[in-house]
Amino acid sequence: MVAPIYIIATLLGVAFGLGLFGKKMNSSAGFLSLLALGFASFISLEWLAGFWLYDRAAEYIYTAGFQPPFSINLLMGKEEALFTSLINIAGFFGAVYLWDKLKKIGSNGYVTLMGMILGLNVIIMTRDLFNLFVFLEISSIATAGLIIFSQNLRTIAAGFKYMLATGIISGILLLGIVFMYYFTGTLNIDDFLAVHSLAVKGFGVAVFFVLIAIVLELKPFPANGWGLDVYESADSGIAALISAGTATASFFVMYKLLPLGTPQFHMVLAGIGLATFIGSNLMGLKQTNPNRLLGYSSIGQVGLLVTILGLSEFLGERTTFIAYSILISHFLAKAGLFWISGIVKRSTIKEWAVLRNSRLLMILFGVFVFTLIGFPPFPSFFGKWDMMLQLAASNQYFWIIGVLLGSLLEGVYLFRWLGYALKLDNTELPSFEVKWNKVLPVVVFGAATFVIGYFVSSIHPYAKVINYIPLAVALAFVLIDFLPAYVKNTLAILAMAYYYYYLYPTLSSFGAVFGAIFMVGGIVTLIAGYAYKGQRRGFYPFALMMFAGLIGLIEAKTTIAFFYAWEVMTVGSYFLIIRGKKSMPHALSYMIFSMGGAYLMLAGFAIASVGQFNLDMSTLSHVLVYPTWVFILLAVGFMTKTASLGLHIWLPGAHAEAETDVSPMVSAILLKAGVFGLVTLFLAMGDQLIGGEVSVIYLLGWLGAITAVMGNLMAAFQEDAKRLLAYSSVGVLGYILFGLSLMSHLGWLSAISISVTHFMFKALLFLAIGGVVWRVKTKEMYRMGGLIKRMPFSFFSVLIGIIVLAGLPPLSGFSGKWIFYNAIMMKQWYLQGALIFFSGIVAFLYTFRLIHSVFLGQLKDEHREVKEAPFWILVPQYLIIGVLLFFSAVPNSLLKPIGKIITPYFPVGALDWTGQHAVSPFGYWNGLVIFYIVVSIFLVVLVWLIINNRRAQKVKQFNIVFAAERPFKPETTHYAYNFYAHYRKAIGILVEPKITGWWEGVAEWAHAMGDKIRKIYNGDGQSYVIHIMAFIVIIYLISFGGF
Amino acid sequence: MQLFSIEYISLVVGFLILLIGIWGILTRKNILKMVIGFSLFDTGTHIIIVALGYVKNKTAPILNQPDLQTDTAHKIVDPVPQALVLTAIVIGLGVTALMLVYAMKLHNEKKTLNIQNYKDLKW
Amino acid sequence: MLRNSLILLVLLGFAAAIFPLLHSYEAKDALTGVAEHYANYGKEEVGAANLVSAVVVTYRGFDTLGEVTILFLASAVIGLFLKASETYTKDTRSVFFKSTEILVTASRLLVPMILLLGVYIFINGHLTPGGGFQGGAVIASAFALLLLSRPQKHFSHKVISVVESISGISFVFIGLLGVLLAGGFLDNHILAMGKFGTLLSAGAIPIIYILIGLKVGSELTGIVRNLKESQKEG
Amino acid sequence: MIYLIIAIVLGIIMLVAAVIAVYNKDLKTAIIAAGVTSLFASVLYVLLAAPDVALTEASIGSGLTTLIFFYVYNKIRRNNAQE
Repeated sequence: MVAPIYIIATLLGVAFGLGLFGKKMNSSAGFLSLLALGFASFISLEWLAGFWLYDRAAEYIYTAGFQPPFSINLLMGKEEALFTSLINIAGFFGAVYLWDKLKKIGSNGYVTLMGMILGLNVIIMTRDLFNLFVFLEISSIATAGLIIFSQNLRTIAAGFKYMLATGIISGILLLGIVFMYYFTGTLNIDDFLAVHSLAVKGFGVAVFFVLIAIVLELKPFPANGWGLDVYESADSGIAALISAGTATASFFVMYKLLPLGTPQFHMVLAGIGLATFIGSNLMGLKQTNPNRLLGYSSIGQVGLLVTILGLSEFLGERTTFIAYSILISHFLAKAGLFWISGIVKRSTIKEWAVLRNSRLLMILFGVFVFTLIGFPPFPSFFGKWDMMLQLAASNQYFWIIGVLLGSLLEGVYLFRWLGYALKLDNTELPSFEVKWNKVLPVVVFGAATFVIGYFVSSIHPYAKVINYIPLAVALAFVLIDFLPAYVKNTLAILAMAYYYYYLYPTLSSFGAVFGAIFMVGGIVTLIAGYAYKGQRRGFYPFALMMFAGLIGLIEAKTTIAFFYAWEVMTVGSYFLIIRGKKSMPHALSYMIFSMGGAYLMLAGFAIASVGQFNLDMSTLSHVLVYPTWVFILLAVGFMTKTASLGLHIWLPGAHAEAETDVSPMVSAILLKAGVFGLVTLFLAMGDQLIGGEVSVIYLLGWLGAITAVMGNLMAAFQEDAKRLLAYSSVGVLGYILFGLSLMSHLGWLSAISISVTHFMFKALLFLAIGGVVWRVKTKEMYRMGGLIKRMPFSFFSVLIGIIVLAGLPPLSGFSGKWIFYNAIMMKQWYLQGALIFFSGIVAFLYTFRLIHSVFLGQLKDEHREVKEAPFWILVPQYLIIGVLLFFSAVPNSLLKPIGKIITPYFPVGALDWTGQHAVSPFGYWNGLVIFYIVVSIFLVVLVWLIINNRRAQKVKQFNIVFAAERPFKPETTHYAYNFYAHYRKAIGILVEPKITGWWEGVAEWAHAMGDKIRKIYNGDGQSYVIHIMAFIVIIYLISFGGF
Repeated sequence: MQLFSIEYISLVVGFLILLIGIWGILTRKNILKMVIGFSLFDTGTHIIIVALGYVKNKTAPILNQPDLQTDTAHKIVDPVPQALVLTAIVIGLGVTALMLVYAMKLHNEKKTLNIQNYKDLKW
Repeated sequence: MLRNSLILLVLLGFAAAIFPLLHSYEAKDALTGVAEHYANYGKEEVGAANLVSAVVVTYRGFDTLGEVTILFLASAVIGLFLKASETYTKDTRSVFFKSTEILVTASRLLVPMILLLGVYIFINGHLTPGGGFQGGAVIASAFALLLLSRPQKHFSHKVISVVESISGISFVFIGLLGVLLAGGFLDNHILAMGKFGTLLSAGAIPIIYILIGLKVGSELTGIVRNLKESQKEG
Repeated sequence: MIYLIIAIVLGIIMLVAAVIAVYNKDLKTAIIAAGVTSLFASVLYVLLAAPDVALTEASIGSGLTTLIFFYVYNKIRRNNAQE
């Protein structure tokens, strides 16, 4: 073990010695500095390893040969080792990143950088308060120097503001320290902690000044304008150092001095932190400068960390885990993002589309964004989870709401930015220079997020049982992304098939049903992937990630595993959705709704875990506190995925704009994750009453019924074929929600069987229509027509699909409906039943429109040579058709097993099966007979039509009488445009996008708020100092009971 | 508490100078004036610190007289605040010098010393 | 005006916040805490007659190292600030006033004396008031005077930074010797304690103060020099 | 008692100088006033039995700081004159 004093001696010695280096020796000066920083990193990492692996005891470093408090002492403990490691690594890689710049500046540059790192090291290790002050000054002077590495008006002005602010802050700190000395006769922190109970009013005030100065160093809202200017103007490499280095060290100082504060001050601290977290992220919404945006995010994250410290009484022994996992995530991600920003060198986030020039940086950018927000598998995920659980356990709901709200706001702008980078149209993409010394640090930090994420999960008492294999497989596809698409497609199918084979014996009950939908469905839709040529980069990792998440949901035994899988699925599906050409805004709204839903779920799981001894899923069935709230939170969380009315606005765009084979994945398969969640929830918790009176499930029943009607109505008025299908999914999911809400055997039977058939017909329709769109290059139905002649196979698929969809006999949709109406009659929900019935009629309208406008009528001129849809897109369709026909002919092959699964939960009212003959209290139904009858009728009609075919008049394109269209201005005169104009007149008022408007209003309001608040940062350095002073006064008044 | 004692007067004067300094920082538009305010703020703090270390009727902590070398704790003023002030003064010089150089450079950029003309970065 | 009233309000609030500190001040009649220890044992432990020096250089020697570093950094930052964008020109104009014959002669006489005073101050730092910082500042002011009186005089940046570097490294090295030979970083017992109250006493304190004096002197001179050399724009 | 009176006088001078430093329109006077504050503070330190601090304040606080102020002030003035 190298003594920690050598960190200081090395950095200082080298810094002092650089004066001996002439101008021509800049390179050797640089190498020497790197060596020093590397050696410092080595020492601290060695200590960290010692503490971690060999359980060493913490060691004090005494200076001057005297015991504290008589001389200054330093401490190297586990925490100090961790934090100095972070600082030194940031310093080392920061220096690598800044290599060119430093070389140009010369030895003074290296000196400044090392001075900063040295200062931060000491403020972490020191146990002497005045020493802390001295080295804080060192780091802030060094920071002021680093800021002006690139000298222009902006950096100089920012640096001056920074100096003013830190000057005032350190003056106040000094005042506090000296009075603390005056009252106690010591400067040693450990001594202060011992005399804490000494309750002289003056001492309390002195401590307050010390603490408030440290709080101000952490840039609390709103006294932080100076910090933002620094982040915006400084070189990205410097901003990375400040964000990862200074903020980390200042946080540790707060952590170290925290016990000095009274419990009351801790609450004030938590309030400051939360205000900072929410305030910063709100203001970030309107920000377009990437570095300033990162500054807002950085300040916000530090605010979150301060909240954690302030709430440490409630978080208990998990405080450290929570704080560190979030801190390390922030450390890695923020440094990485600033570094990437320095490579990209664009001044608005809209220009970040250039990032597409570098696949590697794009991936890393995504990794950092997800790390920052707290998605799995990154460390902050576990931190946030534990934080919510601990807060719920201590009844701190206010803080739960605040933290989740802030996180959501942060997600909005980060994902908007990611979306811009991934998708925003940018006609000219000038490449940017990529130097190895700039990329290396980013890569290292990116890789570290995964390693540390894995490490954190392995020390988490519950996270270690999560099955990481599917996710690992998905990530492995990143490595083989260079292979041709068909190879990866085969591998993906094999992987899924193997995993299903392995998983199948363990599946039972609803897991088996949804497992089949997720995995068999996944395999079937993946087959369509063979239609893609080339490499199809970036598709397979995320497709498999989504499926990994879905599998995880079924496998989940604990709530954390469930939530983990849910988030994995969300990440995967987000990337699938955003692949579409115009998907950017839709992917963003998908992500925001998903995050919102996920946070509600997180809150729900957190409250559900209160007073429980473990996190098993079964704990949901005996929730001890606020069960109604748990139920509502979870249900709403799940319904963001099932797109129930009010939460559906992300769906149409996301599904419609997605790629041909992605639409069925996200529409037919992904939505069922929400259904699975609801099934799990309903079974575990049963019904809950609001205020002891109103049944939640009853309300959900209404919601389902209304969703069904509205979804179908909106589908009927769409011009875009894929959007029509998307809205139809909203409607069908409404049926499912309604069916589940019936809470009866038949209700569930229909809901589950509709889930299965919806997967099949929606996949079928999306693939078929997707195939058509693939060929005709448009989604507008009035631009199609007559395609039956060119695409008969697709036509047949759509025909079968809509028959099932509309619930017509003979196909299996009908069985669902028949059971459905039986169930409604039994429950006597007549009003809702009427709505459902009405929505069934509306479904006819849009299904008719779909097949009529696309396949019947006149073939467009430009489509005369159009080919049938690609073979590989047809293959899965006909597989599905085969299964559908089988289920229709032999309905009990589907219904009976499902019934069996349901019976243990809902024994009453099961169907009575005799062969294909089912009997319910309201009648009987024989699928096979109906199938035969309807097929016979159909055949008779078909034969009649064929016989009469020769008598039909062939209509030419320009025969206006028959074709009923004019060839130009198609959207106004085409008969298929605004097909249901009359209905729209009658009931169009219902489908006005009021809900969309409402959400947009919310978004606008939030943005306007953020815009307004950020006006306090008027750019005047003096105002910033006034903010600081006012902040001190206000916090003083709050802390000492003035208010 | 003795209001009319040298240390108490120093303390009050220190606080007032500190407040005058802050007032200067907060209200003067001229950057150099702000730096002057800052240096007053420093001076005030230093006076306070030294005053805190003063013990009535005791001598400086320099043991050059033999009689000071026994029972010293009752004969000298507190050396610690003085040591701290030494450090603080030097730090203050560093910070002030740096601020002044910043001010100079700012002036080079826009030929004005009014802090309100440097609002290029905001929001 | 509204702004100023608000600021006044804030300032009054701040004054009210620090008032309890003032209010709870009580005159002491003897030293307590660490100061008592320093007073009673400083003589044996450190051996410096000037207890402030004992505290500054030994007990809180680590702070002093930091302090030197701050000046060093400030000087480095100013150097990089003023150097990066400007080319050197030898500006022969004086900063304040025209250089006159009298001034030149006076400075010729004064500068060596002031330098000597500086050296005296830091060599005797452990015995009398003053020490490395004060001595260093005095030395720097001698050079500043030189610059004032003879603006055409050009100090070699090289010499300043070599002095600065060597004294800095030696400081760190002496600190490390404390780890190796005595009780810890910057322990002054690496040298004999000598007879209390004489020049060669208090172990390494005189050496350290000489180094600090040289270092502070060269750093401050560097700052002044940099300010002068950047006259191109100014 | 004589010390007390000296201290009061010093305090009043320092406060006046500080107010001048903040309020005087002429920068040169302001800088000198700030230096005066600092210089009288060093006298006060002697009264407070802190000769070390007094020496430091005199040489650094009022000496070098004022010198640097003037350096910068002159540069800025000259810079303005060049326009």
